[in-house]
Amino acid sequence: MFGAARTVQKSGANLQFVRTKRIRAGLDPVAQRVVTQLSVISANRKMPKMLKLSKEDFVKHVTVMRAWGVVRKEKKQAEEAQLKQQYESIKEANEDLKHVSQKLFEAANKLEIGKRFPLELRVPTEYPSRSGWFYDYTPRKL
Amino acid sequence: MSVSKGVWSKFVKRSPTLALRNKALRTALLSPDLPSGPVSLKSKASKRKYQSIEGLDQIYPLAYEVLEKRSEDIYSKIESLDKNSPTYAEQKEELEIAAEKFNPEVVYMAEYMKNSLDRTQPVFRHYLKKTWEGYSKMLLMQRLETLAVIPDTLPTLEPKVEVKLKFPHNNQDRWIEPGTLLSSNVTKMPPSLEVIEFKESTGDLYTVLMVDPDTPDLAQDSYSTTLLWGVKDVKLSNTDSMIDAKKLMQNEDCEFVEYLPPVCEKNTGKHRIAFWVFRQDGPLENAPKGLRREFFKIRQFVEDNKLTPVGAHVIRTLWDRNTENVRKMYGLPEGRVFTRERVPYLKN
Amino acid sequence: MVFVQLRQFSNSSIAAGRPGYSLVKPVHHRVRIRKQLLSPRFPELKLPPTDVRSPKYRPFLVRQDRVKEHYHNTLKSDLLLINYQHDQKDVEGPKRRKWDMSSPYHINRPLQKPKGQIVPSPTIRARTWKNVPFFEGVSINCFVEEAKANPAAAIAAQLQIQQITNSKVYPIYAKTNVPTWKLRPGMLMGARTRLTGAPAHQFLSTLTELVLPRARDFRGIRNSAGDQYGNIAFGLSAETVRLFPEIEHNQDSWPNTYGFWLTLHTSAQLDYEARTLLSGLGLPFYGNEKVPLLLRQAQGL
Amino acid sequence: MSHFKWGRRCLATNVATPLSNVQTGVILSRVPQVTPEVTDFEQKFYKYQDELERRLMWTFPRWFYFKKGTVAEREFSQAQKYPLPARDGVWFPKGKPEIRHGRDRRFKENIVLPKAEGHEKQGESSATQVENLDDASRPIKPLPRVTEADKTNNQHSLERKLSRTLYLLVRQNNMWKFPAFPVPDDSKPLHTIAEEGLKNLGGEKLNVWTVSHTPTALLKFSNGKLVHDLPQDGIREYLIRSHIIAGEFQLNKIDGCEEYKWLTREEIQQQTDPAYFEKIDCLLSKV
Repeated sequence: MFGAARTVQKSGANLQFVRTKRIRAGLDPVAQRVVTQLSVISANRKMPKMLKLSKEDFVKHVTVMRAWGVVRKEKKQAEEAQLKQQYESIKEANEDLKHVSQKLFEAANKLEIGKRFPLELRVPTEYPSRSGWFYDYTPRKL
Repeated sequence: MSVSKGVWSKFVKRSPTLALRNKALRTALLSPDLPSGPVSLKSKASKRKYQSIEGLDQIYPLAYEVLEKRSEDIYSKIESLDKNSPTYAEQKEELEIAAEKFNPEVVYMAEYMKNSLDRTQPVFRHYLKKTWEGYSKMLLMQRLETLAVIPDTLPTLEPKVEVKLKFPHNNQDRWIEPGTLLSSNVTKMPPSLEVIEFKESTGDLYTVLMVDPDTPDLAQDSYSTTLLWGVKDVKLSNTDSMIDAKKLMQNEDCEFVEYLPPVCEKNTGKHRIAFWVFRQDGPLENAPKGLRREFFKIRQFVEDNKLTPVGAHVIRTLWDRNTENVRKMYGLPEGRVFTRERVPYLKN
Repeated sequence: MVFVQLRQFSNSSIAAGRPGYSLVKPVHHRVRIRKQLLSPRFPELKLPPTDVRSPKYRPFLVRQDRVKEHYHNTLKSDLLLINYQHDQKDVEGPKRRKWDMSSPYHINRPLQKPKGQIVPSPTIRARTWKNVPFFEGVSINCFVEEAKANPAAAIAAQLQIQQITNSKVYPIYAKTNVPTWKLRPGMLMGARTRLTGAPAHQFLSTLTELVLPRARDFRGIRNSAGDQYGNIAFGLSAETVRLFPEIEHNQDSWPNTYGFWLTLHTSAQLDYEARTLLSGLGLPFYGNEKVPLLLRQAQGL
Repeated sequence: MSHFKWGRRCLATNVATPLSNVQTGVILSRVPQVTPEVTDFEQKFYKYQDELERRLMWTFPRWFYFKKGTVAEREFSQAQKYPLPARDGVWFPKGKPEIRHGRDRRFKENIVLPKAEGHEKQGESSATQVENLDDASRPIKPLPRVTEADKTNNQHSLERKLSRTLYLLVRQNNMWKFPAFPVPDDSKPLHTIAEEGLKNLGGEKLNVWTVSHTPTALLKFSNGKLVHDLPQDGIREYLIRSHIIAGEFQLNKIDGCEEYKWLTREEIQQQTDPAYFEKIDCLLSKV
């Protein structure tokens, strides 16, 4: 609780012991916390060495990235083509509906402000859920 | 075990220059990992220390297969092109580039062996052009603009070819950066030029003019242009792109104005020496042998011969203590010494 | 009155001691010069960050991005259908107007403000397969009020954002001088960051699957939130931030947490489309939704 | 004038005009429950990118997560394998280690998590041990992506092919197609008729979410066959897109429907008429 007594020399030859507050090594806990936090944010002494690939490995890396680009581009193009087909299909159906029934057409083309995906329609996970498919659904009675 | 199972390891229809000549390197690029360590690293210690990234050896064969398959598709597309179409040559070149662009061996050579590429291959020309556009082209245009070579000699330049320049003053084989200040000792002999075409070229004719637009013209109190060297009808191709003493000795008609080194007179400041390279449509007609060097009208000359500039280069020179020796060498009279005119101090 | 514009040197500038012509040197060629590439210094910094030799290089896709897959496999074609309107045409937003040149002072004058507003509105394009809205990214802005008295709080906030997002965090400094709040320009006040691509998707799925379902004070995003043009913002309280797994499992290090603002950026042209998209990514909404102003104007309502 | 109809309110007319030969079909789909299958190329690419990222990562700041002198810190430290530090007079053939905060900064950092108490022997008895679901710290054991329904190829189950989009196909008048319901007049919009029709066909215990009021495609039938140009007595079928959220589809044999199946795109290709599949192919998800 008390720090070690320190020798304080007063004017004159006689020595006196005076009790003082203990001086601890290091910073106080609040400052120490800030230092720790800064050390986590900072890159100092945590940065790895710069990556230096050999010439062969660099070319191999470039090849891998280009192959990935080619595969991704093909996928993207296929998707865009399909989406375009879907768009044309929607357009064709609506054009036809307009001639069949104006009333149905207007109902079909009502602006859907406030349209929401149901929250149950979740982003797929890597493995299936423990509860499985929810079969026991009963609609709410109004 | 080679990762290549398709078109990239067959050389029946493809040029053998698309493959690496160094066998160890070729094995390294055609195997999933590095079987005998990194070949490109020189010292034994660094070879031993080197570690590839994990997983690269797994993905590389698959990536190679994807790209090789794509290349095969493009080659079959080339086969099915209409040979009578007017754009056949262009389309073919474009597809040939696309087919070989991602070949690891080609990428390696284009990245690390720029000086020994086979320029008859469209893909190597493509990579060379990209390299040129990334640095040398911009550097040249910046120097031409800041030194006002355009518009002082010709109004503008749309560069199509890379022009490299060197002087045979010593054994060092070094290309000169545009805008460098050279001593008269360096420029005393005619230079060698390399004109690198990025299109397919089998026998185009070229004209080179070397002019000094900073010759003092006392009568007009201005400067005039002097033609230092004129070369015409030089036949160059993708394989042979040098204009040097050897080539000019063989075809003596080419040099219509003989080389005169830039010998600046004292106190005339730094002289810009511009090299202009023109691609000709046919043989040059209005360039008689022994054309007058002084008061050379370069714009008139270009117009008379219907030339279009495709490349340029610029260096600078200055009077130095060796200039008089060079003058003696070429049998020229001693140069004038210009002095600053003292203007009397006027009050108000 | 007919005003004839004559091409001549400016008289006023000569009187003021300046030349009456352009000081910009003309350029005699069409080659674009990127000056930084010509410098011989720092060759590695001239490489694009996508090049593995560049010190800035970071791999961009280290695992399957399930949010992205879900968007491309399910949401995209649904959104195309939801946003489809037959016989749709572009709606021109009010733009800056030209002066009528009735006065010589109209020459070179900046364009007039758009009618009825200060800044121009974008043109709303007809929806096709090319502009199906997608989620672009999320910005996080954490402004800590107590950092005025205790600058260490801003550092803690920076670390908190870094822990949650696993991204480089930038500090926020106060810009204005508000003496009553004891705010001075240049004070360190908090942290901000911007996430795109896979990290943004990762953050979004943490938010919608682990944090928001357990948050007591979160009802959903208000339907009136949004900047009109497809960016939706909402706030998280300090209590909710405790639910992020990075903080929840390291409680000892976090005596205080700091709430922050999130802006969800989408490529949607109007807010209601952005809300539909975000609901598909698992974000709940509540409150009344209004018909956007631009549509009301277009219909003359 | 660039006017266009933004959801203009349709005028309420009580008079319903009867329609003949108009139907509304439903593309009822079950969206993927698990992430799509990763190809070999993708998996190896991700692995390589992950290794690169680990190599370029900053060192883990362990002092922030484990306070000095705590039990957790001791356990964590004991679990790590620290690299050998460089020393004078010792030759390192693979290069001199450069150690900062216990990591050789030339390589990636390997963090080993200490095993939680009580799970140390889980490797041996995991097969027999019954999982205690209340224990939050139990080791994660994911369920298999291949389900019972996949093994028995039960095409009536909604729990088959979890990584794919499944579509509901019915055998209506001896033709495998999307279910369709007649539209008698224009008093009700298409999507309402579709929803009601599904309720009648598949039972009350069905939670279905209609994607949009807008039809996604038009199919033209004549004499039970898909045609390109519609004759006078041909049938128009407008397809409405919807997703099943919950519940079970239990077929009531009405409207000539006799059988139903939940199928993926490739299975639909095998099951249906080629002309029909060609028309609907662009509407089906490839995943």
